[in-house]
Amino acid sequence: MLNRMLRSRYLPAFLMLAAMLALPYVLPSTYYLRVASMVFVFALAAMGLNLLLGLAGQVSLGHAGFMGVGAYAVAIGPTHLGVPAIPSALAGVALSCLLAYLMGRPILKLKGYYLAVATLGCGLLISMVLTNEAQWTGGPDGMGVPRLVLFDAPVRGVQTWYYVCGVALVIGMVLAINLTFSPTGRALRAIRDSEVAARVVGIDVARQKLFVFVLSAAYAAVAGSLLAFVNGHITPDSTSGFLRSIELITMVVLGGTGAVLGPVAGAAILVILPQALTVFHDYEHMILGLVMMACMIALRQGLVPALTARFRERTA
Amino acid sequence: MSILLRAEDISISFGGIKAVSGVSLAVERGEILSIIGPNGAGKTTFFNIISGLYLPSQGRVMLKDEDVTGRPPEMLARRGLCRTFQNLQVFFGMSALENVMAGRHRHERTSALSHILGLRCVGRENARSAAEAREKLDFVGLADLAERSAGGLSYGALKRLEIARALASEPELLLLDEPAAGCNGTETAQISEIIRKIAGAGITVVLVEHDMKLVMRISDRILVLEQGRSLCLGPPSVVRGDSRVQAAYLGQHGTREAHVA
Amino acid sequence: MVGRILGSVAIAATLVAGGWSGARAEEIRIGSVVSSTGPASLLGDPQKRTLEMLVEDINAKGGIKGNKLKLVLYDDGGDANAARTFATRLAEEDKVAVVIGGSTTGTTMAMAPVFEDAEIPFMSFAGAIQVIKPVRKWVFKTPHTDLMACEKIFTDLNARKLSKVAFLSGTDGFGKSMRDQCVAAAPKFGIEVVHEETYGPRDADMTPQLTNIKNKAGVQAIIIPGIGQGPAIGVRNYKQLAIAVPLYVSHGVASKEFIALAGEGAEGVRLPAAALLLGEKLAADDPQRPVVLDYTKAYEKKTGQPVSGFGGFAYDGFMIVAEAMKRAPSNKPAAIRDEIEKTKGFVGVDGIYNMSPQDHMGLDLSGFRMVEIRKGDWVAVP
Amino acid sequence: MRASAMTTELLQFTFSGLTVGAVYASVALGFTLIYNASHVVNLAQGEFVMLGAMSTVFLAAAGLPLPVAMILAVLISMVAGLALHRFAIAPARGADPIALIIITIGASIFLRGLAQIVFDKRFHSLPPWFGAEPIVIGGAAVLPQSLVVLAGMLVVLVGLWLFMTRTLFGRAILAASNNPMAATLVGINVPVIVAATFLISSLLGAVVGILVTPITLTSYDAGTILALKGFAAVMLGGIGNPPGAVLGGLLLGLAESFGAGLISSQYKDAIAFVILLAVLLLRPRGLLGGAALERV
Repeated sequence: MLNRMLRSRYLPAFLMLAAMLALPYVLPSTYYLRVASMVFVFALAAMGLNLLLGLAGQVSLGHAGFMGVGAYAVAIGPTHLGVPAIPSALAGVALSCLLAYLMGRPILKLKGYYLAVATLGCGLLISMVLTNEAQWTGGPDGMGVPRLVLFDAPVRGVQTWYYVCGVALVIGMVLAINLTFSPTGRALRAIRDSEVAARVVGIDVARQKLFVFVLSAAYAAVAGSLLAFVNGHITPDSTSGFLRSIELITMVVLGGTGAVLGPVAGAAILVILPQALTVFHDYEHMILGLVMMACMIALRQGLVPALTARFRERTA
Repeated sequence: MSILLRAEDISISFGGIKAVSGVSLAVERGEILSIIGPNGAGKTTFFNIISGLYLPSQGRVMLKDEDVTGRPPEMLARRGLCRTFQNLQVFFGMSALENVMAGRHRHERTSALSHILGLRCVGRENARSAAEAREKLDFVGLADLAERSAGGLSYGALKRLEIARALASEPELLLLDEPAAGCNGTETAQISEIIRKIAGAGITVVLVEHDMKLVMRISDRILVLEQGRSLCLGPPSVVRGDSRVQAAYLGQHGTREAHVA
Repeated sequence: MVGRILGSVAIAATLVAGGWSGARAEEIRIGSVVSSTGPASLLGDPQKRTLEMLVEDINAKGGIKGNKLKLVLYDDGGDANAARTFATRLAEEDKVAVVIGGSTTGTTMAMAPVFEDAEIPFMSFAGAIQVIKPVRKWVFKTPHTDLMACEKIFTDLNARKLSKVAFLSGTDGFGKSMRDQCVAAAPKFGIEVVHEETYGPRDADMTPQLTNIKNKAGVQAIIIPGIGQGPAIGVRNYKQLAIAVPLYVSHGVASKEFIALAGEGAEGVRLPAAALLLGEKLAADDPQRPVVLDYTKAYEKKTGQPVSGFGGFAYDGFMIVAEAMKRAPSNKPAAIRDEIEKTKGFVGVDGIYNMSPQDHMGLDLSGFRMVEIRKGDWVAVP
Repeated sequence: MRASAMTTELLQFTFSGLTVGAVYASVALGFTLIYNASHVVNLAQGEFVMLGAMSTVFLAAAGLPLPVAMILAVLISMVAGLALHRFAIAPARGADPIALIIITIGASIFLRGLAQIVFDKRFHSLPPWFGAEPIVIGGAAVLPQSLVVLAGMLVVLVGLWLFMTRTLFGRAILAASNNPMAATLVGINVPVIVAATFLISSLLGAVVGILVTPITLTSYDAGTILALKGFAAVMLGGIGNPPGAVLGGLLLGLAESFGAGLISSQYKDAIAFVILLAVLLLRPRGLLGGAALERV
C-alpha cells in the first residue's frame, strides 16, 4: 500500500494533504495557520500559472488580474447585487475564464516577451478597472467582503479557512496532476518543447494554449475568492496589482516550473520569508533580493526540481 | 495509380529572392519520392509549403484532390500528412514513449474536462496510446529506450524517434526532411531500412536527402531542384544519366560531400 | 468570550515573559503595522520613525507607571494582505496590549476585523471616514477625515466668492477618497464641480490634464487632492502653464519639503493643514504651540528630516494611547480601550481631541487651519 | 481662433508626451543594449536611473558641487551595473531566460532596499539647468529642462550610434549580439562584451536620471514604474532593435499624454496599453521587429 502510494503520480498531493492535516497540531497559534493559509492560497494561484508556464511554456505577467476578478466577485456579489457568496464565487470563476478566453484568443499568438508584455497589459487593465470603478469596488482603499454564510451559519475563524484553503490546494494539485498525464497534458508539453512539431502531429496549438490559459485563470480566480474570504477586506493592489503578478511568476520560477510541488515551495518562500525577515527590520528587502538571486543562481531549475535531482544523485 | 499529393506551380519568395519558383509535383500513392538538389535549392522551403508551414505566393497544393493551400499543419495532419524535421524538433522534456504518444494526439478522443478530472476513460486511452506508441518505437528499433528521457538519447536515436512520432499519427503521406543528415554509416543503414519498411506498410514517403547512395537505393522517383526550379523528375536511373543534373548538381558533388563530412 | 480568555492569557504570558527576562516591572507591548516601504512609504516612514522615537523617549523617562514599553513594529509595504497577516501576528504571537498604526485606509480596513475579534484597541492613522463610521468598538483614528479637508477648502472658497472648481485628483487611495468626499459635500457649500481630471501616483507630467482644465470655461479654482510627488508636479505644471485661477492642494502634502519640490509654482497655493505645519508661526498663545514645537524639535533632531503631517498622526495616536495607559487601572487591552474613548481635551499636533463612544476620532474643524504658501513658507490665512 | 487653441492644446500634449517618452525611450534603450548582448531582460534597469538621480541629490546635499556630484553619481550607477553583471548575471550564465528575469527582479528589490537605507524614502528634486521659466512655443509652454532632456536623448543616440558603428569595441558588441558563437570564434571575448553592455546601460540610466529629475522628481522606489514602462516601450518597438526602443518609448509617452488630454486621464495608462496590444496583434514582433518566419 505504502509502496504503491510512493510510486503514485499523486504522491505530491498525498504529501500535501498529510502536511495540511498535521500542521495544526504542530503550529503554536492561529497566526501560523493564517500564514499557512496564505501559502495555500498563493500556491493555488501559482499552480494555475505553473500549468501555463511549466506545462505549456507560455508566460503571463498579468495573472493577478484574474485573482482580482475572483476576489472582487465574492465582495461585489453579496454587497451590491444580493447574490450569495458561493454563487458569486462561481460567477467570478466563470467571468475570469471568459476574460481569459477573450484576451487569450488574440494574444496567445504572441511569443516569449511579446506575450509577457501583452499579458502584463491585460492584468493592468483589470487592475485599473478595479481601482477606478469605485462605486462598485470601493476604489484604491478596497472594500469589505461579507462573511460567507453557509446553512445560516457564518463561516469564520482562521482554522476553518485554513482547512478550506488546504483542501482547495490539494484538489487543485490532483487536477493538475491529472492534466499533466493526460493527452492534453502531453499536447501542452509538446507545445512547450516544439510548437512546430506539435502542429505537424495534429495538435491544435491555439486551442490548447487557450484552454490552459483559461484553466490557469480559473485557478487564479478560485485563489482570489479564497483570499477575499480569508482576509475580509480586499484592495486592488493586494489582489490584482502588477507586483502581485510578478510575485506569482516569481513563486513559480523559484519553486521550479517542472514540479507540481514547485509552486507550493515558491509560495512558501515568498509568504514566509517576509515574516521571518522582520528581525532584520530595515534590511529585510535587501536580504529578500539577495535570497531570490542566490536561489536562482544556485538552483536554476527552481527549488523542487533541483533538490529532487540532488536527492536522486545521492541515493543513486 | 492514384495521385495522393499534387503541388501545382508553387512559388515563394523571401525579401525579393525567389526561393521556389514554379515547381510542380504529383506524388503517387505508395511510392518513395526523393527531392535532391544543392544547398539552397529550395528543398526544405518546398517541404515547408506542402506541409503547411509557409503560404506560397503562387500555386496550390492538393491533398487527396482537396485544395489545402495555406491550411495549417495541424489540419493537414488530420488529413493524413505528417513530417519530420531537418533540425531535430523533439519534445526534449518528455520521455521517448511520451514523445511518440504525443504523436497519437489526433486519435485521442477523450475531452479536456475528463483529462482534468482524471476519469477512468482517460486511463484507458493513455494505455491505448502507450501501446500504440510502443509498437511504433519497436518499429524504429527504440523499444528498449521507451522510458528514457528524450534528452538523453543519441542523435541517431532521436532521428528515429521523430520518425516514430510521425508514424504514430498514422499518416498516409510522410514527409522526411533529411532523415539521415548527420548520421554515421550504421545509422544511415538503419534509417534506410526503416524507410523501406514504412513504404512496405503502404505509407507514401517523400524525403529530402543529401546522402546520394541512400537516395539512389530506396527511391522510386527523384525530383531534382536547382535554384528554386525543378530541373528533372524521374526514376533514379534517368536522373543519374541526366546531363543537366550532372552539370548542375553532381558537378558539385565533391564539395558537398566535404561539407556534409 | 474566547477573545477575553485569550486576552487574559496574553497578559499572563506577558507577565511570565517579563518575569523570565528578570525585569521587575511589567513590559507593555505596543504593536504597530505601518507602510514604511512601498507606495505609501511617504506616510509610513515618518510614522515609524516617530513611534520609535517616542517609545525610546518614554522608556528613557522610566516608562509608563514604571512599566517599560516594547514596540513591535512591522512594515506591510502598503499591501493590505500583508497588513492582515501582521495584524494576526500582533494579536496571536506578540500578544500586544494595544496597536498603533495602519498607514492607509486599505491596510487599516484589512486589519480592523482582526483587532475587533481579538479585542485589542487599534489606533489608526488612516484618513478615510469609513474607519470610524460606523463606530467600531476597538478602532480609533487620529487624522482629520478627508471630508473635513474638503469642508475647510470649500469654506475658504465661499469666503473668496468662488464657486466653480475643477479637480485633479490622485488615483491612489488618499486622492480618490478625498475626491469622493469633496464631490459629495460640494453642493452643501454651493460649490459646483465643473471639470474632473486624475493623475497616477507616479505620473511625472500632468500638463495634458491641466491644459484641459485651463481651457475649460468658467473654472474658478483648482483642487488637487493627493499625496507625495503628485501634487508637487501638479503645482509645477500649473505654474508652467501659467494658469491664473487659485490652486488648492490637500492636507496630504503637509510637509515643508513640498514647498521645495513644488518650486516657484507653490506661491499662493492654499491648503488645509494642521497646526504642526505652522510651527514657529503659531501664535504665542496657541494651545498647540508647545506640543508642536516639542515634537518638531525632537523629530528633526532625531532623524535629520523635516516633520510631516503623517508623522504627526503617529505622534497624536501614540500620545493619546500613552495618556490612556497612564489613566487606565490596568494594562489590559479593554482597560486601555475604555480610557482612549474617554480622551478629552488632549492637545496634539493635529488638533485638540475629544473622543466619545460616538466619535472615535475626536477632532473638529478647528484643528484645521487654512494656510497659504508665501515666499517659500506657510502663512496662516485668517 | 478655435482652431489655433486646438493646435496649441495638441502641441502642449506633444511636448508632454515627448518629455515623458524620452525617459521611457532611454530606459528602453538600456534594456535593448543588454538584451542584444546577452538576451537578458534586465528589470533592474529602472534602478540605474534611480541610483543616478538619488546619488546626485545626496552627494550635492553633502556639499559637493553639482557637476562633481553628477559625475560621481554616474560612476556609482556604473559600479552597480558592473556588480550586477559580475555577481548575479555572469554566475547564472546559461540559465533559462525567465530565471534570469527573476534574478534581475531580485536585484532590483535589493537595490531598492539598499537605497532606502543609504538615502531615504522621501521625494527629491534637482535644480533645472536653465531655470524654471517656461518657454512658449506656438502657444504651448515648455520647460527648458524638457528641451535639455530631448537634446540629451539625441546626444545619447548619436553617441551610441557612433560608438556602435565606428569603434572596434562597438562593432564587437554588435557582432556578439548577432551571433555569440561566431563572435567567440573570431576572438571576441563575449563575457567582456556583456559586462560592457551592463556598464553602458547603467551609465545611460544614470544620465537619464540626472537629466529628468528636475522635471519628474525622484525617490528610492522610482525605478519600478520606469522598468515597467521601459519594458512596454521595448516591446512596442520590437525587442533587440535600438531605433525601435526609442520609437516605442516616444510613442508610449505620446499615447499617455494624448490619452490623458483627449480621452480620459483616469484610463490613460490603459489607453497606452490598449495601443500596445493593438500594435502587437497587427505586428507580433513590434513596430520595427520585422516579420516572423518560422525556421525549421
